[in-house]
Amino acid sequence: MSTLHTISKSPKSQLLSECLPLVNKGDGILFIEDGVYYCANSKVSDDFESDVTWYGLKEDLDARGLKLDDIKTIKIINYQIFVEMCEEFDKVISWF
Amino acid sequence: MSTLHTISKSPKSQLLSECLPLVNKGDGILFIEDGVYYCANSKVSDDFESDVTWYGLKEDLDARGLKLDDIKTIKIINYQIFVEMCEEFDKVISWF
Amino acid sequence: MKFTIVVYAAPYSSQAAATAFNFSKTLLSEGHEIYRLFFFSDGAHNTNKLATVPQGETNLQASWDDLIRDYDLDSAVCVSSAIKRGIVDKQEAERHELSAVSLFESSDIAGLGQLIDAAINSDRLLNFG
Amino acid sequence: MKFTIVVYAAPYSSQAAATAFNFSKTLLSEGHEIYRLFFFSDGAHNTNKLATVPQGETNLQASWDDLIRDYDLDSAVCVSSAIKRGIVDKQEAERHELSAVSLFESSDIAGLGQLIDAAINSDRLLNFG
Amino acid sequence: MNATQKQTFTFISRTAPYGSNRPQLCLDTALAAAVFEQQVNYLFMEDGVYQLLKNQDAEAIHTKTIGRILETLNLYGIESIYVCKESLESRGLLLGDLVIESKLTNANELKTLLNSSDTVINL
Amino acid sequence: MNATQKQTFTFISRTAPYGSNRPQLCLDTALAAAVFEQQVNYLFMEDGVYQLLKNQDAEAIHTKTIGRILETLNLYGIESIYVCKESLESRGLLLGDLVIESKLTNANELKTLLNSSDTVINL
Repeated sequence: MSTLHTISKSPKSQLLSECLPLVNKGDGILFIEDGVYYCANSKVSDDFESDVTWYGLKEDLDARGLKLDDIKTIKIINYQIFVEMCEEFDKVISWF
Repeated sequence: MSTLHTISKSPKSQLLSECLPLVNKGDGILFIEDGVYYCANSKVSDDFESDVTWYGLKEDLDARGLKLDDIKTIKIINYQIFVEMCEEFDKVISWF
Repeated sequence: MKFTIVVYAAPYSSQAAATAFNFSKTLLSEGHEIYRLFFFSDGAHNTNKLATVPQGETNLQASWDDLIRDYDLDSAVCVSSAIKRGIVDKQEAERHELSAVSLFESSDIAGLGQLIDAAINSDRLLNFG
Repeated sequence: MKFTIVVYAAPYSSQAAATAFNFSKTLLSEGHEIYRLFFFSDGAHNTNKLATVPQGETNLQASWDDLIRDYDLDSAVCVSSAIKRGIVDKQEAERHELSAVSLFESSDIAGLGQLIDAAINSDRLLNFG
Repeated sequence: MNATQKQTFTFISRTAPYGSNRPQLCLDTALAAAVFEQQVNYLFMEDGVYQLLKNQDAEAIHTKTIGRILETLNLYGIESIYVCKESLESRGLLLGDLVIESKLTNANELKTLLNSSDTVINL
Repeated sequence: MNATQKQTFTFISRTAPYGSNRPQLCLDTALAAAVFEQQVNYLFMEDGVYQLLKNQDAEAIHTKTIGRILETLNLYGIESIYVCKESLESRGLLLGDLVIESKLTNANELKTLLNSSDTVINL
């Protein structure tokens, strides 16, 4: 069973470090709302593990002025693809 | 001018480390609500600086089962004294 | 695919309720189904029919109401969350002798069993808070 | 000493509104004065008169209303916060053609100028959120 | 509701008591799941472990004392209770500080637990 | 209100835009203070510095774009704008990334600023 984890608070929340120990190989992590600031700091995103797929919500990135060239390992998806991904993964766990 | 700073979120919020750089000598720091968990961990409270006076709100400590003997450098005050302290300090800054 | 959407957050003070709305609207327009909307805790505030917003801003409560009616969705508000927050239908208003009704007619007061039922009978449950 | 109390938080979902209430009650019983209560953002939800709670629990909205009336306090709700959240007095309800009034009569709809005025004319301003 | 459908619900309670209503929301939902005879796992993690501290008394802040409710969690049909080992240790807490006896669980066991759950409520 | 009473208000905006309404509350209150001709200091600290990022466009999430409003902050009578140096640096941001030119201020200067303020709104 694969899980999509959504993270919706800024890095100050430490939500990613709460979430990561519970992430299984093959899971996805999607940053939404203020969670997209995890994509802003290249120091953070360079550490992203590769046995997890990383996503950022386009609408929230655009709102916050976060440029694509800051972001290396993260796939930018919009709401339509967010919905599709909920189908691809077996369940969704929200971190807020 | 002296300031009373209130901190009302658990240590996970990192509010104390946001607050401390802006604290002047002679200021007070009062933990209320989930802020009182700053008093729970003796590792944290041993580091409290001595040119600031540290307070914890009794009602919130009692509710959470935080025992007095865990707490060394912190004065336990109730709501009445909280009100009095607002008089003693020249202003109050809330961290939440 | 059948989704259940659980909303824990009030509108306006955080983005979560708006995200839940955008997600719900998108999944419906993509041809998926909503088994149930469940408004829990401060999420109950999304179902207050007495809200108005300045011109040019989005009335999120009215947007939910529109979406629920357009797609004939099952929309439930947790009863213990709702009554504490002044969100009452006609029946609750009469029972507690309140002067007015504040809940949109498109949503129903419900117990937590409706959330468990929704989790069991949906393909996916998403929480927004 | 004259205090102004600003409340940003809704009742029940966080402790902040209850803390603001306990602090206000204590300072009044100690003989101090409240220049103004100011309900801002989700704090507006504290002034909703349609709330009821299960027996044995505290109705925080009704507690505020009692305190305001007992001490004849000046209690203001930020207008833009209030109307978005369905907190309306008779005048706002009529203006926006709403079916009901939800604001306690003990509080008044007010602009942010009332918060600045309160800061200037109080000895201490405390924020609870 | 079809009573024959039995699913696995896992509740993760990650927040401290009293400062927010999240511990209560999580608990109420788990109790509802237990009433409907679902398989319920309950996990205390991060600040959530503070809910289990002994000697809580929320009388002074006019609230129900959560610790006292959690003492009797197994009476309500919630028997699979987990406490995250790392969360407890990083807060300088010991099992003896808690109101219930429960399994101390490490991250690897928790991964398996989440993986086998149908629905996860994470508050 | 007695217009002769001029006080010093300091607003600390510590939170990221869009995720919560706190940046907007802080801004609205500061604008009200400026309208009443008070001395207004405005400080961006911690995640608050993200409000000043260039190229924001909140159209897609149906909200006002805060960065665009902040660009013209000085037109509204708020001229003492401070950005916390440490907050900017720890987020890997440069002054050139921001929509306004402002004083980069270190903790010691901020201490003095707070010390000389009559009222501090900290959101």
